[in-house]
Amino acid sequence: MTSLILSTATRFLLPLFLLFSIFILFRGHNQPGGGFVGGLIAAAAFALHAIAYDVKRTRRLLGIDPRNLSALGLLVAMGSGMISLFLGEPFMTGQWLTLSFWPVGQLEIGTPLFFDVGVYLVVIGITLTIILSLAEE
Amino acid sequence: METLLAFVVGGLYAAGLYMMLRRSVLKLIIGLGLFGHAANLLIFTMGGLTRAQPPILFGLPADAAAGVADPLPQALILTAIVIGFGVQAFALVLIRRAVQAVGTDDLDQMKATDT
Amino acid sequence: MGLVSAVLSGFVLALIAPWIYRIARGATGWLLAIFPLALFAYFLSYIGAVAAGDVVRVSYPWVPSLGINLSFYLDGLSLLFAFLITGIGALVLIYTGGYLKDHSHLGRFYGFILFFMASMLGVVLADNTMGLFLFWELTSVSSFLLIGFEHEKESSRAAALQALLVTALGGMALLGGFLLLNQAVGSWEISELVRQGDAIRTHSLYIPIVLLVLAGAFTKSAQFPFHFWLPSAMEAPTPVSAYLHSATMVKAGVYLLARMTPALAETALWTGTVTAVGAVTMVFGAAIAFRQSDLKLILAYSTVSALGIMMMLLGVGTAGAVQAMVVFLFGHALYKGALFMLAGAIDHEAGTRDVNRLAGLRSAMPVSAAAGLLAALSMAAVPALFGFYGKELFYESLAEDYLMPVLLFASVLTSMIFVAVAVLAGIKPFIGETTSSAKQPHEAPISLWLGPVTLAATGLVLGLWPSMVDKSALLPAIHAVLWRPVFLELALWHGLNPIFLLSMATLASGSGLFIFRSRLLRLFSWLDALRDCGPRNGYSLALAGLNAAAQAQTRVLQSGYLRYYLLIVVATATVLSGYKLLQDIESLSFGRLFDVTFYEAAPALLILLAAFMATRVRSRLAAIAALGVVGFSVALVFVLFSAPDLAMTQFSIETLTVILFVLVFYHLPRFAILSSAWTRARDTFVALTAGGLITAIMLKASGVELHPKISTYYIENSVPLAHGHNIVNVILVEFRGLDTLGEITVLAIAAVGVYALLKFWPGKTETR
Amino acid sequence: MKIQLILPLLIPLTTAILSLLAWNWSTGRRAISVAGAFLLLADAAWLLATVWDDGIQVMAMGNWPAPFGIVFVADLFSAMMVVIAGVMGFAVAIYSLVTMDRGRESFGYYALLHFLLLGVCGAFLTGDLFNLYVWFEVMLMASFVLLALGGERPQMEGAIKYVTLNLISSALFLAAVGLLYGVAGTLNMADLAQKLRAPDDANLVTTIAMLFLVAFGIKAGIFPLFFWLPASYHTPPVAVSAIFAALLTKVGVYALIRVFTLLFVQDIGYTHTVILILAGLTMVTGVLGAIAQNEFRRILAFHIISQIGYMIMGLGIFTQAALAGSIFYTLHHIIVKTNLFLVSGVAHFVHGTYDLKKLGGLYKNFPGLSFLFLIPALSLAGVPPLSGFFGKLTLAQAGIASEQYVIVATALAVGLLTLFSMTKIWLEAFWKAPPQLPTEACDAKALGSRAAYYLLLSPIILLALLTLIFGFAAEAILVVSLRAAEQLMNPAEYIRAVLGKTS
Repeated sequence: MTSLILSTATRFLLPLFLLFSIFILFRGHNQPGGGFVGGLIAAAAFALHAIAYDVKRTRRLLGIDPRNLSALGLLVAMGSGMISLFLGEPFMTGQWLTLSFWPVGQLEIGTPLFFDVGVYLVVIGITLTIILSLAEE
Repeated sequence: METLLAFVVGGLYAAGLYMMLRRSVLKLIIGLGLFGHAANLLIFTMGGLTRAQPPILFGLPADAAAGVADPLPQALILTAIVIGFGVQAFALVLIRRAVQAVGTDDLDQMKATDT
Repeated sequence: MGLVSAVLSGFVLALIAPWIYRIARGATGWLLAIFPLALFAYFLSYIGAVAAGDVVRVSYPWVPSLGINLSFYLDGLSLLFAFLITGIGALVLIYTGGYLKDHSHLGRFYGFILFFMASMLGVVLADNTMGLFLFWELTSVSSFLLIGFEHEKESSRAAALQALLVTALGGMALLGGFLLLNQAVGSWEISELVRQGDAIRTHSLYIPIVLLVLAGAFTKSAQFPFHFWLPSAMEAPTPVSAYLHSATMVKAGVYLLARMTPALAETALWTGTVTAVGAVTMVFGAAIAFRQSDLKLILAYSTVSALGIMMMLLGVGTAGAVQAMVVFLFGHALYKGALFMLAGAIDHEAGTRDVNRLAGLRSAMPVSAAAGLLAALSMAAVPALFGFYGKELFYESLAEDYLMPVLLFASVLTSMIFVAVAVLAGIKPFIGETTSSAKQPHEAPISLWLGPVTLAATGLVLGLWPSMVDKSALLPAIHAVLWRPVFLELALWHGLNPIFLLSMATLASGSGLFIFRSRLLRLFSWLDALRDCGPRNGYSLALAGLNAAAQAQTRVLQSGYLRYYLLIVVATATVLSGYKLLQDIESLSFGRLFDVTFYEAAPALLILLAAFMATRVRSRLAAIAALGVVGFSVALVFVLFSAPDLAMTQFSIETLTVILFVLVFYHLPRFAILSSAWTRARDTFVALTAGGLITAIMLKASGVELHPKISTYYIENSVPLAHGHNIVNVILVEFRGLDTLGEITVLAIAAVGVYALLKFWPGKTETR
Repeated sequence: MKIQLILPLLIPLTTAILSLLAWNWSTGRRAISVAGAFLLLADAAWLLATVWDDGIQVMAMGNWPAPFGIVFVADLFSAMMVVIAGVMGFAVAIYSLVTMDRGRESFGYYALLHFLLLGVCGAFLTGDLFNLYVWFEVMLMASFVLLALGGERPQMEGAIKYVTLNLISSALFLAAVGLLYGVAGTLNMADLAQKLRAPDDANLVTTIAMLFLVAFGIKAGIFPLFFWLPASYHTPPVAVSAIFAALLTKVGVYALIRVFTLLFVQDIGYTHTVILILAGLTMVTGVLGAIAQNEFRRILAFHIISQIGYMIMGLGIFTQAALAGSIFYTLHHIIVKTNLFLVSGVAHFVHGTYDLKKLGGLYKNFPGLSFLFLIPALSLAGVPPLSGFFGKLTLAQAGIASEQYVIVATALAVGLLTLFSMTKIWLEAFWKAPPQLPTEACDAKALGSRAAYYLLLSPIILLALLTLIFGFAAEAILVVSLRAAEQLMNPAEYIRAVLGKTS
């Protein structure tokens, strides 16, 4: 299942896909997108890699078991919600930090973004778990 | 359009149910898939349909904001879609295992666990 | 507090009895007997006060929310029963030590029997109907455990089950009766209920109350047609038969009716039912007892008969009848307990209980023979033994009302049989020529004869000097039932009145019955044919019927066919909600049907078309494709109606799903048409009905908007408070972030599941 | 802000995640699981105490006010349910230490157990209808995997029915939520309660209510929607059966009670009568199903259905006393039924079978276990003074007070039949001599060590003790149940707690 064109293309496409997925992730708060779709795109990139090479190489490339990735994602999502608990506010209360990059502008960073990152990680994790283990069958 | 969609939803439910009443386990899961679509469309319809005014306020003048589509059903459906995907993925693999274990996709052969 | 600990300490002792046995071994019975003896002495201390008309009542709130108190009540009736329970209980404990010597479960046996003793005390002392019911059920449970004591015997288990089911049936009825009583008068306390007798008798619930309470009493006291469990219960070790199934537990029903007499009696319903059932039981039990040859069965059926006598007397309910009932009850407990214990001792020594094979044991077992003689004479109601008084009063009470010749006739007949049976069970084994038996009989050890000798001797002593008990113990019991002053003086000699003559005639003809027993049995042997249509068979039939009905129902409902399950579920939903919808079907709104452009209608129609195709196609790939088309068209609808996030997600998910479908089902065969045309027509109908229902609900609901939607809040606050412009996304990660947390959890679990299903299954040995 | 209200969510979730991450470390997983279960129990008790002392607790997630955000609400009913879920989680977590096989352990069993608890606690605590759907799905997904984990053929067959029927339920639930949103424009249950109180179109609301009844009825296992339960409950390892028996149907019961006291009281002449009729039919069909069985676990599974009837009966009668009876009964039943499953597991451990024909001799060889069986078995049958008696008594008394004699008679008669099938187990598995002597492999030694046996018995003893406490100290439980029922019958308190100002 190794096609030279595909594997070469994948080598370029993979980082592009990943960048794009992160873009979609962060843009989600204001434009269509978000952690879920972003995660799917990233997962698709790795799936493509698995098709181009083989599952073993993809697993090595990932460096982390996708199951752990989804567990970590859950942990991130939950953790982002727990920050507010320590401040005496209800679970998942958004905490916002406004960073000024004068003169470029301001960047608002908040726990909901971390939450979305958690979603992103979970989606990558589970999609790859399913696809890779199906492919190994 | 709501009325039309009401019929579409009813049709989807009917088709999904009919599929589930067949003996093939594959038809069963396709039926479940149709059910999922039906439920999503139902919520979408019941939330009220709005044309070409997505609930995205980016660059939207303040007075236009009031007319955007109801975002809540959309959020609900999104959650439902994703959950449905997880369930369906699992159900698919389950059925594959079941077919392997029983040796057929005929549901009538899978009744050993009832009395 | 004394009464409470008198009842409850027995339970504690029951719990530790097995451990006591481990230490004390052979001496356990003697040691444990101290407990009931102490209780006996304790109750004895009340005898003066109770005879003087005092009652003791203690009450502690237990479940006040339901009005249930832990309340106990000691009056003459309770006291009489308490004496029987503790007195005979002590003897039975000693007897057990000899009878079940070295049995591997003897420790448990002691525990059970003490448990029973405490429960039985609870029954007779409880003042709260729920308390009474509690102990009542505990006696059933302990009876179950004791009857099934030889639990590896099939017959023991069956008998235990039978006894439990019959008495629990009654218990259920009794609970119902008590519930209704509480509903009628608003009290659980018996002492309150008996005061409200008039209110109860005129209450609209009176008839069900009486029938339910009677059902409870009749099952417990083995009245026809519920009597059959008692003979079966003879599977139990003999101490159990002597204690539970003759002296105490089976009298609980009698106790209950006596107790409830002031509250419920003196109506035609009560008198008629109780008298009739008692009389039938009396004659029936006696007749069958006469036919038996197993010592224990003879005694069991005669117990049934004796219980019938007591019931009948309660039903008659006159002062004389109640007097007779109490005196008879007391006498019966004495002689029947003795005879049962003797039967056990004989079985133990001679190795058989068959009266036809037993004879001549007097020389080997002189003490037992003496006890047997005394007990049998008491049962036969020979003057100078206590049994005599019960019989005299019994005849007297029926004779005093000349309207009861039938009852009197039946009673005389029964008493005749009692004479014969008494001789058969208490005397015959000891007289005549010794038969060759497998075992060389010896006198039983003291633990085995102490009980019968004590009881039989008591019968003799009290028979000679009845004044020892008549006013102190028996009269207060009678008062407790009648609630009016009566006079009781038991005397050996009343003069040569007709009743005395009748008694003598009974004795003579009863002896005749004994002598001609075998001939009579042959004469009536044709009655054997009736054996298979008794209530016992009713029980078996009911059990078999229950099982058959259960099997049939389960086969039909839990058929194993998933599609039938689905059909039923969907039909239920359709009927339940359709019923309400149909009530105003005319208000469906079709208003916005034509408010649609072509390019909007196209994806909608495509969905319908694809869904239809999915049901028709025969190739699995085509079906999957059809499903995909539905999904993508739904996404199109989302695009058209301002839901870009939804559309995006739907597109990507749908793609992924189709890939998964193909991956998973690549190797499956084509669909076969597995169902008949009729089935498909039926399914089509059901499916269209259910779908139509949903459409109808939607049409109806889209015409209704009761309240403005809450969405304006999100639109207004998304940017200022939640720092986001994509409201859907803001809802997902902020306003309703918890949904999303749950959603990704579902995904994570699904992944665990998929992984486990793919990597871990029986065919696959590799783990991890 | 009361942190104990959110911890029933965070503790199981954290536990589950940590168990997932520790997939390579068996001891760690076990320790995490037991510790997590214990913490959940402790927090649940804390929560219950708080609710008892300070009234209904509310936490608005993300600090978004109701009805716009999702709120967690703990009234006494939900707090009691969370406590009982904690007890069950703890008991089963310990029981699993001995009975769960290595394969399942390493494929995520402990994580799934706590995911299940997460879904259950979330469902008990959420005050938002759609959020309830989400927690239902979490619970269901975890139960799907638990049921199928191991991949044996009976598991697969049972799982297909289980999954399908439960997905139908979810689909109905989702549709009903959509319809209700279309009509009332909100998802918060307190807000819905207010808006549905006097709707212009009661028939439409009732129609939707019936969809909820069927959706939750499937989960609760009421007649005629219970088919998934007997088809599947006896297929997985017994610890899984036990936790299923403890919690799954009860979440359905909880949801039924919640929505039919808070939301759908417009037409109780129809809705609650339907519920009452279904309750009676559920009792009867369930117990008859049990009588027809000859296998320890299958008998128990059918009895769940029968007992669900009692829990629904109080809802159908719809008085405070009746609801208190339902709540009491539910709590009692969870303890007792789980315990029976645990005992059946020990029997299976000893003899390698659940078949009553092949079982026997337990009374002779395991007297302690036998008496531990008797406590829940007699309690289930309603023998006083055990917990079941007070549950039945409360319900029966409430039924008679409402003059619902038929259902009371049914309830009492079904109690008798329950006793019958419990004695059947007793006679066959305990009293009967074993058909053949247990082979060396199946003997008590198969349990490993004595310590393992006692560890196995410890949750059984714990639950038996609870049964006794529920009996002897029935008053304490009843008082709380009555107060909980009062909160359910007068939703004003709930609505005020969630929405702040009164309606």
